[in-house]
Amino acid sequence: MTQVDKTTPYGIAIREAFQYLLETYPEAFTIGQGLWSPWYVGNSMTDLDKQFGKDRVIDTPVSELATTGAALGAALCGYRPIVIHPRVDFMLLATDQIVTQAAKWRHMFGGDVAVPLTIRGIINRGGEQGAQHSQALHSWFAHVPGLRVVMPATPGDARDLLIASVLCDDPVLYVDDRWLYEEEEALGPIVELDLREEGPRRLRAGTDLTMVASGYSTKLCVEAADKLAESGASCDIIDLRVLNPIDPQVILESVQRTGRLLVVDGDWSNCGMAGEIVARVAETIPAALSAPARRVTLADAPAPTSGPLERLYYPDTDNVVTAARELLDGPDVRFGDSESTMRRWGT
Amino acid sequence: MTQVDKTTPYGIAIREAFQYLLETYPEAFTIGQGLWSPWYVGNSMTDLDKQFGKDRVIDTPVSELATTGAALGAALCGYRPIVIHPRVDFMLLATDQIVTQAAKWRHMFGGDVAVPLTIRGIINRGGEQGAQHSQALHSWFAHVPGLRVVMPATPGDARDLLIASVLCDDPVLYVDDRWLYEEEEALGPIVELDLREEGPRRLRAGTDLTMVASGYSTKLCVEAADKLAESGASCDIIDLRVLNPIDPQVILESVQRTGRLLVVDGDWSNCGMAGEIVARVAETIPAALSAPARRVTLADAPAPTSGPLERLYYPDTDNVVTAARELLDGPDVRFGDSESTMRRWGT
Amino acid sequence: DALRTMHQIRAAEETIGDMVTAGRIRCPCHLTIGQEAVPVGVMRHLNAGDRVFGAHRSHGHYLALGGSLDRLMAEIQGKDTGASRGMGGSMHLIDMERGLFGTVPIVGATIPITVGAGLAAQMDGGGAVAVSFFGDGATEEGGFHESLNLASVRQLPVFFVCENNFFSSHLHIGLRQPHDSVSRFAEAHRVPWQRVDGNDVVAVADAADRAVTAMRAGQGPQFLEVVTYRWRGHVGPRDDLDVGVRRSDDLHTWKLRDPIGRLAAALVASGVIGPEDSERMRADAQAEAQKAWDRADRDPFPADEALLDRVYGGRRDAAQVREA
Amino acid sequence: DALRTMHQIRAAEETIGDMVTAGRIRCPCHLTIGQEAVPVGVMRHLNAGDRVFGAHRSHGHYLALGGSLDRLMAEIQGKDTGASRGMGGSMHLIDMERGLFGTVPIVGATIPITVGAGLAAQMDGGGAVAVSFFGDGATEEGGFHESLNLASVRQLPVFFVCENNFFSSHLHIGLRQPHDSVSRFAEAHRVPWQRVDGNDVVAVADAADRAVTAMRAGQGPQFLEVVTYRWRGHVGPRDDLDVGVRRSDDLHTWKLRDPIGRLAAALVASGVIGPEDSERMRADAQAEAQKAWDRADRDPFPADEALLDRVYGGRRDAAQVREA
Ligand SMILES: Cc1ncc(C[n+]2csc(CCOP(=O)(O)OP(=O)(O)O)c2C)c(N)n1
Ligand SMILES: Cc1ncc(C[n+]2csc(CCOP(=O)(O)OP(=O)(O)O)c2C)c(N)n1
Ligand SMILES: [Mg+2]
Ligand SMILES: [Mg+2]
Repeated sequence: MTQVDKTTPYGIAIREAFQYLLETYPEAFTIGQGLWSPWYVGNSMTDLDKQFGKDRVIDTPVSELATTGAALGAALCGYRPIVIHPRVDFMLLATDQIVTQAAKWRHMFGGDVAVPLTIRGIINRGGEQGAQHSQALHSWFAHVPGLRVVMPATPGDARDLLIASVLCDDPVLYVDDRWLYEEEEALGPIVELDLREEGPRRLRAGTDLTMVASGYSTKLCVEAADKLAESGASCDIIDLRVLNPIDPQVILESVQRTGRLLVVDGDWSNCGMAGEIVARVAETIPAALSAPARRVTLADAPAPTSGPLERLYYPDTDNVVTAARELLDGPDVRFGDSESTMRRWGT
Repeated sequence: MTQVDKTTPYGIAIREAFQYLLETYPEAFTIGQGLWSPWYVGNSMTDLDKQFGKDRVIDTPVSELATTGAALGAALCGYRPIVIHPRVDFMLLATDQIVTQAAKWRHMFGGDVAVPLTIRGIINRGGEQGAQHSQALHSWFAHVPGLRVVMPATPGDARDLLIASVLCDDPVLYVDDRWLYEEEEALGPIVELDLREEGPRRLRAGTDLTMVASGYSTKLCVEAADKLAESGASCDIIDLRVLNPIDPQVILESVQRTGRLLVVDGDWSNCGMAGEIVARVAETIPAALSAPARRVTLADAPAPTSGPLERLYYPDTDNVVTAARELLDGPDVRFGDSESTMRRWGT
Repeated sequence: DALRTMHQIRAAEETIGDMVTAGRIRCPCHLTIGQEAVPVGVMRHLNAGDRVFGAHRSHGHYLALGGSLDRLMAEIQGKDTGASRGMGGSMHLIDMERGLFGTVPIVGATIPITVGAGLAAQMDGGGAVAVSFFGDGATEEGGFHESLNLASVRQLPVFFVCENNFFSSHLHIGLRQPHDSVSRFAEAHRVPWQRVDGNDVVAVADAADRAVTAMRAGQGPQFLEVVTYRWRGHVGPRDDLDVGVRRSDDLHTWKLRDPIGRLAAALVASGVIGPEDSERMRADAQAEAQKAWDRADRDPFPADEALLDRVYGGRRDAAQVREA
Repeated sequence: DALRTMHQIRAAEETIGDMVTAGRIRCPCHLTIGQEAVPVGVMRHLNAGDRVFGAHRSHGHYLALGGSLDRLMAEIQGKDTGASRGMGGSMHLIDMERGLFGTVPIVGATIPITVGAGLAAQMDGGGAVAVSFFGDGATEEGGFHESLNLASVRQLPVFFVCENNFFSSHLHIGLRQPHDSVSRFAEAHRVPWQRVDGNDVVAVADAADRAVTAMRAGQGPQFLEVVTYRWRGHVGPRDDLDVGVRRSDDLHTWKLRDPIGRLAAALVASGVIGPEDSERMRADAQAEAQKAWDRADRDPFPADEALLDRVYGGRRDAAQVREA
């Protein structure tokens, strides 16, 4: 984007959503660890407590379970709370309230109980923080019926999907990533989206390869696509945005055209979101695949702290480029001798 | 099996494993809710407390997190604890100890720390118990590197894989299913298996269709295969047994031969184990698929209590048969017009 | 009136127990027979706008708030006419109009949720309170302590009511905790507490009155430990004499403290009711419960669509429709 | 000796702080400067066979147990020679030979794990104890309460040591709890407790002696609240004067209670050491820390294979090999 437009960083875009929500909706409030801290959640909520008061921007004891349950209780009473977990890792202490309570409350009580609860789980990893300060696990939560899962990759989505989540009458897990906070985009005016209408979106149109990703992984795909373009490869990039419930149409239509699928995900592979996308294609249009589908995910290990290992652990743009090149240069296996493909792609 | 052999039910086979472990290994003990109860965990641990004493068979307060953490601590000190969660739903309160502690402890501390902890999570569902007494979520735990996940489908595996789990120096989540407790099998003598050598196993050899499942779903596949055999269809049935880490070879070889894949899983679909199996095939030998892969899983909803809805919610043998028939009768799409397949299979 | 409600609760549960025995109920039912004085004593001091949460043993909480007997019986049978439209059964009851905001079987789960209702009440500023009913077993869940601390530090109008019946499933509190009174936790978290005889409806009501009055006056949370005993087993109509060392002797003693019998005797003694009135109430309640059961028996089950239609709000998503 | 160890801890952490400032450390380091008396006072009464667990602020626990300074510096630099072979960094330290069984940054996580070590000690029957170090913030996690109850009801030899420095990250305890002493929780769970000045190493040691002696005698768990203050910020060398109302005044007051200065003065007064000795120890420790840092600086990082090889025990599985 050019120098002249005013652009907004992802972290600030999140703050703008809070600002809008707290100004516009008296029933909106936010609660969680670090909300009275100058640095706890990066630049995404700075001074909201000073602006809207410590009764609508509530910092808490180190009690993830009770804090999340309390937000759920307030939501049942007509409020629209956003509960903040500065790290997904900490949020896991509230698993019961998220998965066994919030996600099931409406269905369990007949379908008419509104649960306008937004849970914001921040992916905060890298920096040699290690295994307990690094987990993403959006694949986990996307697995749970009743829980909507949203993962913005751009400042615009960071702002508008947060607003849409809070205005939704279902529990929503909103997952943002500290690695995206400095990403900039020129934003239009705020739009109140109906989250039920939102789904995967084509970020870039291409013909040779379909790339599917969400959150920070989408950024990797865009960067990789730029590099690949230099060598003449054109990539169709689909940003998932809403991980549960998933609407696969855009993806299927894309693979239909490109015949090649690369899914990039900043979560683990086994039973993860990347595999889910591959499965959606294989159970609907396997014939469209002219090469084996390909996943790029975290290494199958807990996050290490040591710098060199950390660089191996997290996928980067080059990993995506390499995988894409292998896919593009790989043999067309549609009529394939799949023995050799097993050797070739089985690694 | 014939009337004459003495057969052992699944639940009793589990008890035999406990009996063997507590008799043979002084470092083995078990702790969890209901262990001093005459009925809490079905017939799978009856009177172990009377036989081995309340210091090695420990009932606990309603404190899943502390109980699981305590078992982990004892494991670090050289014991081989089996912590019991009478329902997977309750176990979720210990998510942090299982996923962020036990699964990561070895790696996080350099690789040499043994964590001989076995966590037994019992799937206890149906019977109009509803959404909070029904979850399986083995797909969740299989997603986590460092945590081995075992799911026995037969009495023999229920016994020998429990023993293998306890003798393994890594944390293992052992998931058994109350719906299998009355399944009978004639058992040979106990064998101490090395869990690292165990993986998916072919239960039945067939040529037309590959069925992959684990736990109770494997039983559904076997029953469905019998019905299908009547109409002349021959199914290759792969019982997963070990869900993490997964060794897909047996599955790939099978699909290579049959060209048709049906995965049945008693967990939800999105980011679940069924999709993972489909993805493994699609990323290695998509060309082998002569029809779209197919999943049969739980409905995309929390578990209902109402009888009629419960019957819709849980897959049964007929659902498997129907899905298999559609796969077998479906068009060969290898050269397929995949538009129509999208309409046909996209539902 | 309190007497009538206690009779209604007991009669309903005896009918339910009989139906379980008769094999006409599949869903697990946890009976509160013997503990009827607790919900009846507490609810009498609640107003419209107050919000109540319970756990797995909540038929009494539902009925004491004036919940419909028909809808309770229908819910237990999984009928579309049930309190939770057949989606929840005995362990998941709701009646928001009457202030019952939800009961669920995950032990301790509704305690932090109630704290949130207290937070909402504080923000509303209308003097409403949030009430959490839970058992002694629930005090062993960490979330209970987190909740007491959160309500205490923010001075929320949350009424923690612990029905201490000394058992969690098969285990006596003596095998689960170092001491058999749970008020010590309220003390630690600086929540004002009272401990009363849970089989004396008047004592329970007076304690609730004091607590609720203080909360409405903005004095923060309150804790009430009601000491009581369940006559039936942990789940279903059996009496679980197979568990716990002292269970059978205790059961005998506690039946002599029948909350219904005690109130009836007091009312007769003070001439408020005649000697036959209580028995008549019991018989009426019994007949009512049976009628309600039979009516529910003829109600329809939820339509198949309910399974997917009730997961999310509004009509199904594009995504869902495609799934279905 | 206690003085030397306290100097060693402080010097190590000042060096680490400087390296953070110099941008030579990326992994988060939580400094215990100002709280050195706690680990030193407690560890002196531990024997081989006792097991200790800590949290995110555990350099002091590691060093007070005699852990190698070289391996600490190497771990913080992510080197293969580190205490956790470079896999854990500052927040994940272990030295099983010396009894440090693990320190992790999930608040409260090691408390139930320590209860398990206490269970193991009880089964072993050798009179060993398990020690859990945690902060005031950790008492807000439900798992802390579950752990106290479990240790109490089973009378396990678990020593709960709470370093109450009044802060959890940026929040003063007054904003998180209704009262600023955490011993009330031990009282509630019936765990014998003591509360001492955490900046007086002698007071800490005496209290630890009493507690450990009782535990070895089979008298169940013990709780020790040590009141102290951290001089530096929550993480890194800054002093976080930007958080908490009273933080800056308090910091001034607490620096006057320097545990090292107090012990040194006492030893000089009683003629045990000369007036220059403490300063010399400080200088030596300083030099040692710098040397250790430089040595570690030259050590190798783990090989790439470590990423996958250290996930499971023994050689890789068939399954894993195929993945890799
Ligand atoms: C988290 C969780 N753990 C265990 C259970 C199994 N369970 C159901 S009810 C119950 C007993 C609870 O006892 P208490 O809280 O005293 O209630 P009471 O049954 O006495 O009314 C238990 C342990 C559960 N439902 N949820
Ligand atoms: C479960 C969890 N929640 C939140 C955090 C973030 N966090 C890291 S340290 C800390 C403060 C803990 O305070 P305290 O226990 O008093 O230890 P101190 O830092 O004072 O030594 C917090 C909240 C965490 N690491 N884990
Ligand atoms: Mg009870
Ligand atoms: Mg602190």
